[in-house]
Amino acid sequence: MNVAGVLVLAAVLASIGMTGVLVRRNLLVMIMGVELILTAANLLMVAAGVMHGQLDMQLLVFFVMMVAAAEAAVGLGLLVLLFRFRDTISTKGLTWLKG
Amino acid sequence: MAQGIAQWITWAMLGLPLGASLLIRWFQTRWSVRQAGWVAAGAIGSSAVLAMALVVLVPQGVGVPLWHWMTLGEVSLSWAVQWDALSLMMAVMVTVIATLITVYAMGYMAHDIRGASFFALVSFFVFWMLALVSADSLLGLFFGWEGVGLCSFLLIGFWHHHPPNRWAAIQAFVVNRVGDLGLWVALLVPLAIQQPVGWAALSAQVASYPSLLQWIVGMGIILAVCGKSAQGPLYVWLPNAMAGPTPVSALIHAATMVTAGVYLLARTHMMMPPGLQGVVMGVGLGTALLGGVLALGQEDIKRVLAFSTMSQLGLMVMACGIGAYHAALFHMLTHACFKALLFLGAGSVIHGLNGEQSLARMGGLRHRMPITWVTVSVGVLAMMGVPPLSGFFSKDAILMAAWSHSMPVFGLVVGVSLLTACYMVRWWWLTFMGPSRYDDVSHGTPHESPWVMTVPLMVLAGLSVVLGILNAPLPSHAPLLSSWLSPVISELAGHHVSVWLMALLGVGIATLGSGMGWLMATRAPAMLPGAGQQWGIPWILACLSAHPLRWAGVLADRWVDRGLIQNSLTGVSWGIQWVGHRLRGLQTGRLAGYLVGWVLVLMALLGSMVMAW
Amino acid sequence: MGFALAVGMIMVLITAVSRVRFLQWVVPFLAGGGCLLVMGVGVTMGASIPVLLLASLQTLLIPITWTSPHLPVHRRTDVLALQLAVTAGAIGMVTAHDWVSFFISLELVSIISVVLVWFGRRPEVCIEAAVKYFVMSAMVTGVLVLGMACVLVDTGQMGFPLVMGGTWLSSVGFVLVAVSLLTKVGVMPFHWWVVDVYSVPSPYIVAHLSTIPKLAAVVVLMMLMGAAHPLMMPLPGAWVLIGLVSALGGALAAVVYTKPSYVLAASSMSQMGLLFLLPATHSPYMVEVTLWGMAVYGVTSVVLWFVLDRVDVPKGLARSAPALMFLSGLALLSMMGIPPFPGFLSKALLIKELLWSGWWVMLGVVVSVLVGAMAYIRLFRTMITGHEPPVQLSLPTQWVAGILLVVMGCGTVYPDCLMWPVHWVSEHCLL
Amino acid sequence: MVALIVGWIVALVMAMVAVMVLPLSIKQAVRVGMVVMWGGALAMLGTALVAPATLDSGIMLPWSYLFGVALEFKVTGLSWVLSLATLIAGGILVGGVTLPSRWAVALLIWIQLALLLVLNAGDLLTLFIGWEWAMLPVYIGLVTHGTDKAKAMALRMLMMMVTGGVLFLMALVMVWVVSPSMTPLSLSNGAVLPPVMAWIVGGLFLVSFAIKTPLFPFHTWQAALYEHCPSYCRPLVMAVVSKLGVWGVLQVLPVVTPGLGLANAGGPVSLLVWGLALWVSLSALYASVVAWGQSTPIRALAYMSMSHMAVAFLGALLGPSHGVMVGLYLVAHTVLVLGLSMVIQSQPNWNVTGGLGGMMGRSPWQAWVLLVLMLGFIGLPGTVGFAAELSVIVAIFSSYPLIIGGVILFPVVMNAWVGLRWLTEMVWGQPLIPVLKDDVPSWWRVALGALVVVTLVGGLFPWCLQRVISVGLPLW
Repeated sequence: MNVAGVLVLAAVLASIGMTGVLVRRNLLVMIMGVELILTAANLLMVAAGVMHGQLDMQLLVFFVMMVAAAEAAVGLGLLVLLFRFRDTISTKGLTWLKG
Repeated sequence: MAQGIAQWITWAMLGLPLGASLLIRWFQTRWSVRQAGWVAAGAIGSSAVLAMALVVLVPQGVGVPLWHWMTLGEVSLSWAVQWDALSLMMAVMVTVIATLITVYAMGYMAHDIRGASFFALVSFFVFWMLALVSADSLLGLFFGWEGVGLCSFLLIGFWHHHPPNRWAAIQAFVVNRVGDLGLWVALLVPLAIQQPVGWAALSAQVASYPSLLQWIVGMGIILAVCGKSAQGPLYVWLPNAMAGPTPVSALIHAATMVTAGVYLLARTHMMMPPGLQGVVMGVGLGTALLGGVLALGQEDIKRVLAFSTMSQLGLMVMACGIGAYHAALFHMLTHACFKALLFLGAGSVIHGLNGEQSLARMGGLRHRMPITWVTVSVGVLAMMGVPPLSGFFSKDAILMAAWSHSMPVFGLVVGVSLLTACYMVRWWWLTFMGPSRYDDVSHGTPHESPWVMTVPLMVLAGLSVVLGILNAPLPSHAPLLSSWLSPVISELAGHHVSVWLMALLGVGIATLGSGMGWLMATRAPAMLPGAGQQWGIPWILACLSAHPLRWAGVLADRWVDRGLIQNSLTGVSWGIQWVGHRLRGLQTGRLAGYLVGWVLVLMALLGSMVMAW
Repeated sequence: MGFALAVGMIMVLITAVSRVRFLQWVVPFLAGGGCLLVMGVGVTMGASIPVLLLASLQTLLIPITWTSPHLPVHRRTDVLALQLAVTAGAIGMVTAHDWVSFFISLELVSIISVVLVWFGRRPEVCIEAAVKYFVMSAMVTGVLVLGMACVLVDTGQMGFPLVMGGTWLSSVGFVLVAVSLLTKVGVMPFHWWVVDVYSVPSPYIVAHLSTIPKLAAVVVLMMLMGAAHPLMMPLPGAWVLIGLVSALGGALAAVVYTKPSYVLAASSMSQMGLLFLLPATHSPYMVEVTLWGMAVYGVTSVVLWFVLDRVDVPKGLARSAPALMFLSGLALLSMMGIPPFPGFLSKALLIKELLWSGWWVMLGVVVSVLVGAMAYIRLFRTMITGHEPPVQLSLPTQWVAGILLVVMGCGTVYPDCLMWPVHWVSEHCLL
Repeated sequence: MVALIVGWIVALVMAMVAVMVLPLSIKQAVRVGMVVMWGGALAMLGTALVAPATLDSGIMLPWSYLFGVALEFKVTGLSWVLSLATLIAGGILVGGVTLPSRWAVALLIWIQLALLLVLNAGDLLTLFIGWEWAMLPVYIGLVTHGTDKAKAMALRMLMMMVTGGVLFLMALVMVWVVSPSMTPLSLSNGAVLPPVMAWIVGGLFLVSFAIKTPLFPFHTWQAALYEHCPSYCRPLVMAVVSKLGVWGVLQVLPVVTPGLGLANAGGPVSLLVWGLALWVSLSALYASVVAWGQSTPIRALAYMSMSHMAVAFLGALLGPSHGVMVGLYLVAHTVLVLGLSMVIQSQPNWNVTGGLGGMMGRSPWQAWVLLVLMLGFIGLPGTVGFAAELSVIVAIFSSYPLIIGGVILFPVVMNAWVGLRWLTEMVWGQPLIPVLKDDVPSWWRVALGALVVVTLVGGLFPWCLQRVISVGLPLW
């Protein structure tokens, strides 16, 4: 199969997600960006499984998804809390903590 | 046998003054001046007797080991006393004169509340002086050398409530320390190479050194002599040392301590490379002339004597420089007598005038204090070298040596003796003769001193008269002192000059000089402007040595220690904190900034990988 | 690796069960027993020393957490459960034998750490710290998974120990994994979460977060660097540089901070950088030295956070609580590297190992040690100066202080009693 | 003896912890301190009398088998004398100076045990432990009981110390690589450092010792420390702690880098040796000059003793064969500075410029003590100061060229000048405050008198000091 294509696609996905995390201030969107990165990784793993003809890599994909779900849960919980405290889910003004 | 006795005598001789000083120091608050004085005089007098006993018992000398001191590496140093003609002569001179002066001081210090401690210090000084002259090595001599320096320091500052006296004491000690540098070198070079025992061995060893080392040792000794005997530029402390009580000036700064330099020269005459003899002579002559000239311009009754002491010491050093050690020592002996006499006379005058020291307010005292006048006059004559007094013989010996050395030296020595006669007569005239310039109101009626003061004067006068016999070139037999000393110090070349011619010369010099002195005293007392300040010589010397050092200390402390170094240290810590604050500033609290920074570093890492390929 | 995770889960379950009131007092003992069990099993079954280290640290932390005055009673079991879960994850990390278990346990650690940050005094600040920490760790997770995926694509090898051989892709993957681990450790250029997480939650939480996850990540890094070093070869200098930057920068920042928690945060960056130096230089004896350094770091920081947990202001500690002053003085002197305290040995050994890896590394280490000493001295001075009224220490506090004192004392008087296992493991077990 | 000393170190540790942690009253704390210090002194004296042979003994305590480190202790006559002096002085200070709090007692005990560690160390590691410990209590005392200026200079002082300590540590580690036991003996016998490394290690040690001694330009901390140090530990710091640098040179340097002290080394090495000798002697000269610019006697004393210590440094560089001479120097200097600092700081407003004077009227007894000790300090014959100075300077003269000797001799004059200046100002000067008779406790008089006796006896019969000191020397 064409690894290069998969790689490129994954790279594109990952960079889109990364960019999203970097440029957006909305916590929700940032979580989405992270999910995108994870998706890219999942894609790669599936490809790897196909390449090497093993299933356990695709097994790993499910673990990743599980972890992503857990992270999303925690993240959304935080999001709710943040909204409760500050009436916004933007991370823009979060600058109380300085060095 | 003689050894054993000598050992006991040595212990007693050194121990008595030391014990006396400790005893007096202990009882100083309870004893009166008289009691303390008698204890001191008794101790010193008995050690004088012991010294003479040694002369009789072991005229040719004996070595007495004392105790083991310490070991340096493999070298073992120990104390020992070496009695020979030289040290015995010094010991007798020191103890006898010290006894007389102690007796005198009982009167002079009578009105001083702390007079008792004065006697403690005096006998302490005698102890150190005996240690100095009796030592058998440079190390032991160094002990006494520093000890007498310490006593001189303490006695000059005896009246320390007066700040200038404190200053004078420090100056005396520090200038002597400068001289001691030389003695350190002369002491350390043989020690560092291999320590010999005894003077002869030391001289032999130093004589075997390469010439450079010989010169270093010799220069060191000369420097030490300059410090202790107020020669050359290091003379500056002696006039200021007159701040001490007059008996101290007589004992330490005229008769005994300052002659230690001449003694050192005589001791180490074998070590002095021939090339340096010229330096010794030059230093001596220069100092003699300078002192003589400066003595002409002094207004203080004691400073005149101080400068004359300096000049006479210069004569002795010069004599050593031309190899006339016997003459030098002989002159030291006689000079000790009549200079002590003159100082004590001056002291008696000061005592009679309630502490007045300026020649300008004296005069006509011969009626008020006849004994002082007579005895001092004897001293003056002796010093002028009027035959047949002691000074005549000793000075003649030096003159003859100079004659047999070279004409210019001879001429200069003649000049020095002219100056001597001149300033002595001026001093004598301004003090005792002529109209009286003191007023009874401020000075009280001048009175003759008590007998404790006058008796020593008379004794010293007698000694100054007769002492010339010791080394008089009698037709019957060889001079006594020289023949005694010759085993220790090799005899110099016989002088082929007629004694009588020299005598005539001496008389001529005395008369001429005294005439000049009389003229100065009567017609132009205020001659030699600025001589009182010694023409700024001390100031120049200080600007060359002390002031730069002092300023270097202050400025280095201010600019280097508290300035450069301190600031650089603070700068380092400041820089550290600056960087820390910058780093701290990175923690802006903005999440986006964190993320971007994180990603950038990651990119940089990957980029560096790409570069590495 | 399985049993460690299992034991961890058992502990979690026990604590969860213990909602029953009367069981509450049993919980710490059960949990501590669980940790001791882990240790015992580990020793007998020859588990790796990191397990022992983490388990013993957790044993120390249980009473600290349990007796903390900042922890409301009804929250004790929750916090303990979460901490034990983190520890279980950490144990899983260091005992993982393939990517799956490694990834899962890592995530266990990081996600629950985010939750733990919540346990602080001021919720509005806690939420900020938690959000930031969460976003960063989430992105780190993403990068980690990316790296894993790259490696898998390249080699297709699931299990550890990693067999080398691979193309640029797996190097990239390893770099990504290493970077994400460095972030977990909190080494300087990737340190952005550290200050928040140290300064916001209650000290008993920080005592846990600043030791166990970091040490676990250091261990994994060590394994990674040891195994995958050939693949990292293109940029060995970069790793050393990162270590030095962290060591120096952390010390420099610690000098200017004034709040103790900030100082400790910055100094932990510095120490982590120093710890990372040996794996970075891939020096032969790195295992023993690094593990000893980890142990010292763990104990000393647990001690300091314990003290900060018990007294509100460290100023004037010498007068307010001499015993705690003595304890924290030992810890600070040890961090300064004053002999014969444990920190001295770790620094000396570190320098000894780095002796041949370039003068600039030596220079950096020495300077960072100096500057760090400056920071600790300032903390020390605030503790010994000032007149505070004496505080009465509660009985449990005294007990815990005594235990910690014993540990520090053993490490000082006879380091071997802590070092034998290290030695033994480095001889018998492969990491 | 060595077992006794090690045991006593442990006892001191326990006493220190007790005084720190237990809620003792200051009276009890003082009692504890005096017991441990004078008890230790008595025990050491008794052991020396009963079993003089044990004056030269060593012991090795394993510390960590894994890292192959052990703590070795080695007692020699010199270390015995210095340890005894330290303990006695500590007892005097605990009992004789008014202490601000019980922490002061703990700090004094701390200094004591650090010094005992350094003085009786048998290997570099033990030496290093004491080395690092010696300055910490001083720092703590400065920041807890010192003035604001003291707090300000304390950090700078400690940073100098820590810098020196880190250099020491690096050198130590390099030695460790070569000889695991880290004893000078092993270095001198078997494991010889490779030449390049020997020079690196030597350089590190040199700078570390130079900071401690101190030599120019690392010296600015010393005078400030002496000035601001709380008075209960000042005499100890001035008398003993200031010897550590030379002590380190004496113990370590010549054996680690034998080339450093050899005047007859050839080639570029000899240039280096000359440079080193010149540096040391010039810093002696510099210190003696700067001593004049000081405004208080303690600061002047600091600079004078700095120049003295530089001389001793140069002597110690010459190696084991001159150990006895340098040892005598250290002992003499310890005794003299101890007495001087005790007398000076016991005077009213001693730290105010021009505030001194009138001692002869106020307390003649202390004035005479001051006189004797100061004269000994400026090396007047008849005092132990002269014997020590002579022995070291002879060693320098016999090994170095005359020019170095000349430079070394210059401070002799300078110190005399400065010393006499302060002596006269204190003893003879006019008192700033109305003269009042002081009441020194009788045992304080006894202590000072004992110091005077040591000064004079050591000056007239230095061989007895030498006999004690030379036990177990040279070390290798």
